Amino acid sequence: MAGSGKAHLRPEGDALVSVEDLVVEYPVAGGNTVKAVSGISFDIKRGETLGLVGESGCGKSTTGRALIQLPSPTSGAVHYNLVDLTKLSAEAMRRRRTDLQMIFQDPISSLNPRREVGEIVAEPLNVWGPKNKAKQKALVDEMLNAVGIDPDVARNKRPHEFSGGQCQRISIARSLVLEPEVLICDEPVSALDVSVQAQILNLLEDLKKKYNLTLIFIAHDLAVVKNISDRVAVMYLGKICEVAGSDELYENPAHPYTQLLLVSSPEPDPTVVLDRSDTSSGELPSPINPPSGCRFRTRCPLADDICSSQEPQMQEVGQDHFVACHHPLIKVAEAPAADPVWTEA
Amino acid sequence: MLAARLVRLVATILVVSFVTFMMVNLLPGDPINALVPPEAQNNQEFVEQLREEFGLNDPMMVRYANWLGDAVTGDLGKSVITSQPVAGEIWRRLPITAELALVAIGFSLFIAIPLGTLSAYKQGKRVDQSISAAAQVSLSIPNFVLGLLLIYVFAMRLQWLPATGWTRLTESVSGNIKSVILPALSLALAEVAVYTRVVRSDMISTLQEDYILSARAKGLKDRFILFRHALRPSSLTLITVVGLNVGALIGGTVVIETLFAIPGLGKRLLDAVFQRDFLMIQGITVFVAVVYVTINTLVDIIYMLVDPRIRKKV
Amino acid sequence: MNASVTVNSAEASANTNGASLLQVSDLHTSFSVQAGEVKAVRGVSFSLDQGKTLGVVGESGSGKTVLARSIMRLNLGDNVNTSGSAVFEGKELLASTMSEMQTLWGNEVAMVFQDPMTSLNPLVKVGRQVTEHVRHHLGASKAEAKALAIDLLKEVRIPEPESRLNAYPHELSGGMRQRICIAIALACEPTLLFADEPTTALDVTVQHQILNLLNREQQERHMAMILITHDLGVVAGRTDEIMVMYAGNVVEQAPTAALFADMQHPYTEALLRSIPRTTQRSHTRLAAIAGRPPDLIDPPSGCAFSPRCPYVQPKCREETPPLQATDNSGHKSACWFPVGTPENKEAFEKNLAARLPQTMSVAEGAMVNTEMLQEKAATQEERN
Amino acid sequence: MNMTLRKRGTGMRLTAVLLAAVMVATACGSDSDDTSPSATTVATETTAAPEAPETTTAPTTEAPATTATPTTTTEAPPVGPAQGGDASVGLEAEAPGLRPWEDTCSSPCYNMMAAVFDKLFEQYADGSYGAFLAESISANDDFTVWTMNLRPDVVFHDGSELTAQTIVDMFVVHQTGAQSAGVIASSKLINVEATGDLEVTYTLSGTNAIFVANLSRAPIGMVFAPSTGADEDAVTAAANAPIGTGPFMVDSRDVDNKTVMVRNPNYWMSDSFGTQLPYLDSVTFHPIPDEGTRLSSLASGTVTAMQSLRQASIRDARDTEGLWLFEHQGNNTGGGMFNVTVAPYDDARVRKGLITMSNQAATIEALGGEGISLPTTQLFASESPFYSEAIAAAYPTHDMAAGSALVQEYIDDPDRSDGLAVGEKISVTLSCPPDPTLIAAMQVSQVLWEASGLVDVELTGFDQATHIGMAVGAADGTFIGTHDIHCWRWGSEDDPAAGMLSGFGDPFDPSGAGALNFSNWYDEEAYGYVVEATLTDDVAERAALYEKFGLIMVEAMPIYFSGGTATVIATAEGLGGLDSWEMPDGEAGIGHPSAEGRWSQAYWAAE
Amino acid sequence: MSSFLPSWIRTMFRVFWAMPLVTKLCTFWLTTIILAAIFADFIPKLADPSYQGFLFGTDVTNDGQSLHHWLGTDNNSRDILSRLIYGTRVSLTVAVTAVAFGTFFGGLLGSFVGYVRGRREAAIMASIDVILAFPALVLLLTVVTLLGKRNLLVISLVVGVLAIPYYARVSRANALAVSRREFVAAARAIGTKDRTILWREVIPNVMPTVLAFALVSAAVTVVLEGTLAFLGLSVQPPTPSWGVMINAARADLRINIWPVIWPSLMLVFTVYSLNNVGDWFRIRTAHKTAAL
Repeated sequence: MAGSGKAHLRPEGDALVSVEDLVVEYPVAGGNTVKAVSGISFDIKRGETLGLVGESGCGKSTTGRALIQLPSPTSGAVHYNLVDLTKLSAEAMRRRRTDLQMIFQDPISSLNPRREVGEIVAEPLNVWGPKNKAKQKALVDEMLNAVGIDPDVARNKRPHEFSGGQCQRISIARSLVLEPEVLICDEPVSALDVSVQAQILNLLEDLKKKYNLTLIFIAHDLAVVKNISDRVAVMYLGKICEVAGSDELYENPAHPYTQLLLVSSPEPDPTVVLDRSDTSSGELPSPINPPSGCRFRTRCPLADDICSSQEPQMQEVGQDHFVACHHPLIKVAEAPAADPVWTEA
Repeated sequence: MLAARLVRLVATILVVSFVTFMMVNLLPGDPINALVPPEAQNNQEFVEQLREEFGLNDPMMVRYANWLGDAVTGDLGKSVITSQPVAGEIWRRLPITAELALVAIGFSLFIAIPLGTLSAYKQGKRVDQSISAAAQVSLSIPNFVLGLLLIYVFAMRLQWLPATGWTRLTESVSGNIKSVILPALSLALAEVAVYTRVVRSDMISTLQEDYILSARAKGLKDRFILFRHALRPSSLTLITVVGLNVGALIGGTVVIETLFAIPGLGKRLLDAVFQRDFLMIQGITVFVAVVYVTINTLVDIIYMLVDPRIRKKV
Repeated sequence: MNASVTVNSAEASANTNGASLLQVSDLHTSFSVQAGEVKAVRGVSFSLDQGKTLGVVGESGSGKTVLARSIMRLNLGDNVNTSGSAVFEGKELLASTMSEMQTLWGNEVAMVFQDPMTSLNPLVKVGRQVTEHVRHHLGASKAEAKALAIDLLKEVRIPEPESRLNAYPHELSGGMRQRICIAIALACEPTLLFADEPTTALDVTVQHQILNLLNREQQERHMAMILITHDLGVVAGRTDEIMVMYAGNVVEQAPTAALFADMQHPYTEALLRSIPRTTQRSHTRLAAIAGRPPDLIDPPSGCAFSPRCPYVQPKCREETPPLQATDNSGHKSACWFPVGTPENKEAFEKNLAARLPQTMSVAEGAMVNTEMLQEKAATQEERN
Repeated sequence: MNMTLRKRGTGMRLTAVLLAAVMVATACGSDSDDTSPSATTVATETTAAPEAPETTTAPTTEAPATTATPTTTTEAPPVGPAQGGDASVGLEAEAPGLRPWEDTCSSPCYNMMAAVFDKLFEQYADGSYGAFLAESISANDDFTVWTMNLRPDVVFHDGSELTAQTIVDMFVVHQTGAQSAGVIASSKLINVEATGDLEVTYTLSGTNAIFVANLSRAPIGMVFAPSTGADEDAVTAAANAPIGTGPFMVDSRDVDNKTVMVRNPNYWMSDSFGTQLPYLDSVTFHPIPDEGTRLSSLASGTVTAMQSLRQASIRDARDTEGLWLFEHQGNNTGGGMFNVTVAPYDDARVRKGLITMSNQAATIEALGGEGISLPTTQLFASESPFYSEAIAAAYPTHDMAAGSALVQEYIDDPDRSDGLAVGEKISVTLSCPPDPTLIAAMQVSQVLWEASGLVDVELTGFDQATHIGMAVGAADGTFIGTHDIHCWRWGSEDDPAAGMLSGFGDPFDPSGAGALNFSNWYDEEAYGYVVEATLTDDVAERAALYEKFGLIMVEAMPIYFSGGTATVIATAEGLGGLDSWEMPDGEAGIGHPSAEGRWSQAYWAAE
Repeated sequence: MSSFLPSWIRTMFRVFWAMPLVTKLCTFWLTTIILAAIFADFIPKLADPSYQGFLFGTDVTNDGQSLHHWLGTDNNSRDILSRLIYGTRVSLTVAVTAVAFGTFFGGLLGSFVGYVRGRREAAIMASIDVILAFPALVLLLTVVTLLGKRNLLVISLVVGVLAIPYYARVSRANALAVSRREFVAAARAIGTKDRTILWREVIPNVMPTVLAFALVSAAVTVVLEGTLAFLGLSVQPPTPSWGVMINAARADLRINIWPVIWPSLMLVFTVYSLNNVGDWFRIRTAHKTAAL
């Protein structure tokens, strides 16, 4: 790829959130610019869970934050309900925040250590919701119950009295208390122990149903992303490589990078035959000075001249399966029909 | 990067010089009063002439502009009181204050680094507790009290060292060493305490780093780990603190130079303020600001030399 | 640096007869903190033969890292108490002086740490970090050490090794740094290598490379390796034997294939079931483990897993099950009602009938949040 | 004059040489003519001096009781002190510069200037004036034209010769000198002319009978090399490398650290035994502002001498082993002033009431000077020819009841000037330079005043420069200062005329005659006596005029006294001669008022 | 005891018991001098700090310890003990004012720039650099001379203003770290206004560190007041401060050393205590923060 293009976007109106040509760059010392996200596009339908997967430094978290304009992207559009969030004034955007919420990787760091849990969860209500204390309490209690925390026990405790898993529950409660439509989950389970991780993943699934949420789930763990997502976008160095329904993507990876990820992903099964080939050149290039053409070419076994000269565009390789690669691992389907048929993911 | 730093340096100095100029001019009392003997003060013509000579009749902004123009060429004007060139006065006194400050810093680092390292290595042990207690006690003794004490013990009782005065290095090396010891010690003791604490706390957190553990797991000796692996990362805060303390040290030399009758910059500044010797105040203040800003720029450079991670960013 | 050590001398001498490279018996480690004694390792015994790889698996707080550091005597601070025995090549490590340990460290026993970002000194050039202990242990000259370093860097597949020697760690990527760490560990040709979560901080593609590298080196050098990880996937294909730890105890120990084929301990089973896999369909309901890891200052009586175990019986809460072999294959587990046995099934039925939350959650696919229920029950108890 | 040589512990080891020198000094004080051994000295023709000895003979030894003045008589040995040795002197302040015409100078600085420069005229022990670098001077009848003859064969440190033209050249520099310009103005000097090789004629704009006093003051009395005034750079350089005819030459000067002076091998003056002066090979001056460390430096041998104007230092020096003390308490007196244009100080009852409540003895004790300095009542010490018994009697003594009554009267006055209601306390502010002993003394006044229950006192501290800035009036009389009550040091051994003219003139006079009248008290009649006193050189007449002035002032009480200022030069055992220096005619000089040592005739006593 | 005492008092007792012995003693000492400062007016009239007995024939100057004057009298025959107690008031007022000033202005300023970053940060940090580059003495002398009065308020304010840059630096560094924490991002994500985030999320987390610094810097301030007094620039006598007392008694050091010894000891004890308690507090805060 990792390339550009919008072939994978669905017709306007189907998508609750759609991102077009999102670019996020920021300066660093020495006059350089980190090209964290370089023109990506994707969309999410109402009620869908989109998984963003990729290794550290691929720009997935930056993308997540750019969606809620924290900070605003360098260029590109983020449409939410057909409104371009990047064009809103700061104040108007602040008002929109109730609809798009976010939970973070480090459950402990995302709660203010000096405040009580009750206050933390009520904080969004102080900003937007009812100021009436009794109403607030009722809402907070409901939400804490929903995430599996006993409000009577937790209300007057401070975050350090809770485990990581519980903190993540509290933080989910806080993000849901305003009943947002979209919940952006930025690596919500990667700091948790595996036994707790499953609890949170289950909880998110449950809450999604209960509150009719649209999820954007960002993670580096392929198995986790697959488990929770309807559709998965694989990112590499600020670009999207491949987008597909989650089962399709994992069964038929079309991009060499996706395949590399799958091969590398450890399976708790000693019968799986490991790829023991000794690839040592596999290192992420600098986002300050990314490779020309396909950004994955420096690590790609299939790379040739065209990969360095031309940036691959998104093309459909299967039903709702798009890849940006000059040499996809599965044959390119016939030129997409003028009016593709979309299946419910 | 360097250019930006330079711009900031110049801007800082400009602001400092302007603020000083303003403040000194706000001071009650006219330098002419200090200059002219009482009998001559009723001689209006004479006073006027002097005012004109020192440019005291121009508006403040004009005077500042004139001063700045001269200052750029290295001419900081003449003292109103002694009519000696300010720049010359600064250069004459700089080696003394600089030596005093450097020796004080040297003393304190020489004592503080091993002490702080030992203290961190033996964290919680009796050695550490004694060192920390000693550091706190020495931090509690004001330097003028210490100076009086040192004079009493080493000059009056033991008669090992001179109580006052200064022998320049160019005159006599041994005399110079003798005259610097007591004042430098008076300045250094509190610094020792501060630096020991800084080294200790940085060293403690460094010793908890994984790379110290991995160095131990390599089978290296503790002493080697302490001085070859732990010291450098533990000196970053120290470098910053030393840089910042240069400012405080110049303040400290005022008292010590007064007490020990040492002809340094600090004492001259104090005298100048009392005498309303405004060009002298102006000159020394700006000079001190230049030194301060330069030293802190140097600190940044040393930082870069010590920490390759920063070197890369800049 | 000054941990207190009590050597179980009777056992120590008994075990020196064994041919094992490393023989650990009844190792206990605890940390005294203000709130009490943190019992991090509570009686671990195992042995490891030359050239073998042992995987130690457990969640955070299970004691796996402390175990490794206790054997290596690398625990820091005055508040560490270690007892038991750890015999390495016939030498009782827990009774050795620090200077004896210093000759072993890096030389005979080496360690690769979790985070290559922090386990290399950021202010020291790579070259010196690779060679300093070589010079120290083997008395190599500067030139010899440098030549060795270049060889090592080649060995761990670092391109342009000569120029890398002059680099500072921050100039290298995470994978490169971990390769350097491995090179450092291998430099003196140790016979035992501890790899403490060597890939946790790395990306999945790099993790794969590093694990391959460790495997290869271990086999080529016929070195014994203890691979510590929280990820069953990491140890699955790369170890001879696996030891599962929970709350400072070994709950199950078996040859790798045997373990995955026949999980006996409810914790091992639950752990495996709670991990999402790429081979599962999307939206597969995960079997989460109820509750949270125990408090190590005041661990639960009986089996430490009992409060979270779907098969828990009164006996489990009262008596600590010993780690014992169930057959001749070397498969050991510490459970009164091992998974797959009729007793286990019976216990499950009983609990289901009693609507025990953790059992319900397994049965119903965790629709009920068990943690909440448990917490409520606990508060209830407290009130009573 | 009150000269005392104090020795402690080692007094008996004084050599005969030293004893002799002391004898000369005391003897000269009482009988100046007989013992004069110098044949070369031409008696001065000035008329200011001759009568003085009569009125001020025999300095009564009113020194503190323990003074053991050696009085073994007339065993003067045939030889005087020998040459050799070095001295290092701790001074209480650094000289801003060493140009008499330009740089502000006080007693520590005069220690240095007097070593480099000779004055045209100097004072005898009795305070009268005698020729020094000049040989003689005479005036016309109305004291407007003065003709002076210079000493021949005097050379400067740079080898140039002293001639009448030198004095003329100096006058050019004097006219722009910060110090000299004022003296020129108050002495009415308008022209200097060389009327011969060594003859100089001064022309004044009006009668000034005491012009010689002006020529004995540093600003125009000290003689410097003509090359000094060559250009601006030379003038600037002279601050640290002055060239005079004096006994020592500046070898090196490190401002605020040390000024090293070495013997002038060509010095024109010899002692009465024919030994060329100075005795010492070198003298080094160290400014050591801190009183405590200055004495420590002397005690520890870092310096061999020190000077001080603080009673506490004198007390401590007396208690220190192995020192010789040269104490002096002349016309110097501490005190203060009221700003009489500000309420409530504009009412004499308040001023007199406060002064009556004050207690000089207690103030002296607080200054640490019990038994060291004496109470004072006027600008002149009792030995001065201008001392007035009448004023002494009129000056209020400590009396709480009487003082309170005066203030009470003001408070009960419905027309009280501060505008407060009858019965309300008055508020006063007292300020002194921030010196520990002065602060201690201030607090004595404060407590006494407040003890009356009628006064609220606020203390503040200002250094001298600030105070002058606050107190100096604008010449047009629109501004008369924002000060209240301020500490001041009154009096000197100089002729009083100049100081009194500007210090008590009309502060509202547009010509600025009273610009230095910081108290702003002006009495036309009283000031008339001050002006009249400059028209005659008759001491008795002048004393009578000053007495008339003083009696008016003591009624008005614009200024007050808090006790004499004792001064000391303390030296390491063996370093003497500070109180026994001679004029060229062999008569005793004035000694060391205000701790201004004359190092030309200091010497190390032989073992 | 627990049931009828308010919870904050119980917390204070708990905190106190958790201290090491030396820190307990130091806390005790600080409490004592704070009480002394507050109740200084209630000491018996006999020991009036401005009463100079020798003026009225009842006492001797520079007297040693006696039943009447436990610590002796000074050069104005005033009771040293009562002056020490009054001096406590001055030294502590200067320290408290400076700390309050520094904590309030410096702490807020630093927190603000640490949170908002950008141009405002650059501008404010540059001006702080200017203040730091400026010899403090000049500022102090100028203000003191300019105002003409050297009362407690002026000295406290000047010292307080001089403290601001140091506090600003400390709090900025902490605010930078706090602002990077995810709860700040979370607060922004829910649409909290910046000002609210600053007050509710950033500042409460910065303040404990700033307060720990404040205790240590209070020690520095107490010494600074002494230094000013040495240069004759502290409060105007007769108001006693420890520094003023040392400076005044220096003149009579050779005949009576006690008036120097006592205030010096007060100074040393107090500075030591402030440092000790400050250290303890800092370590405790650091532990707590690290645990979170």
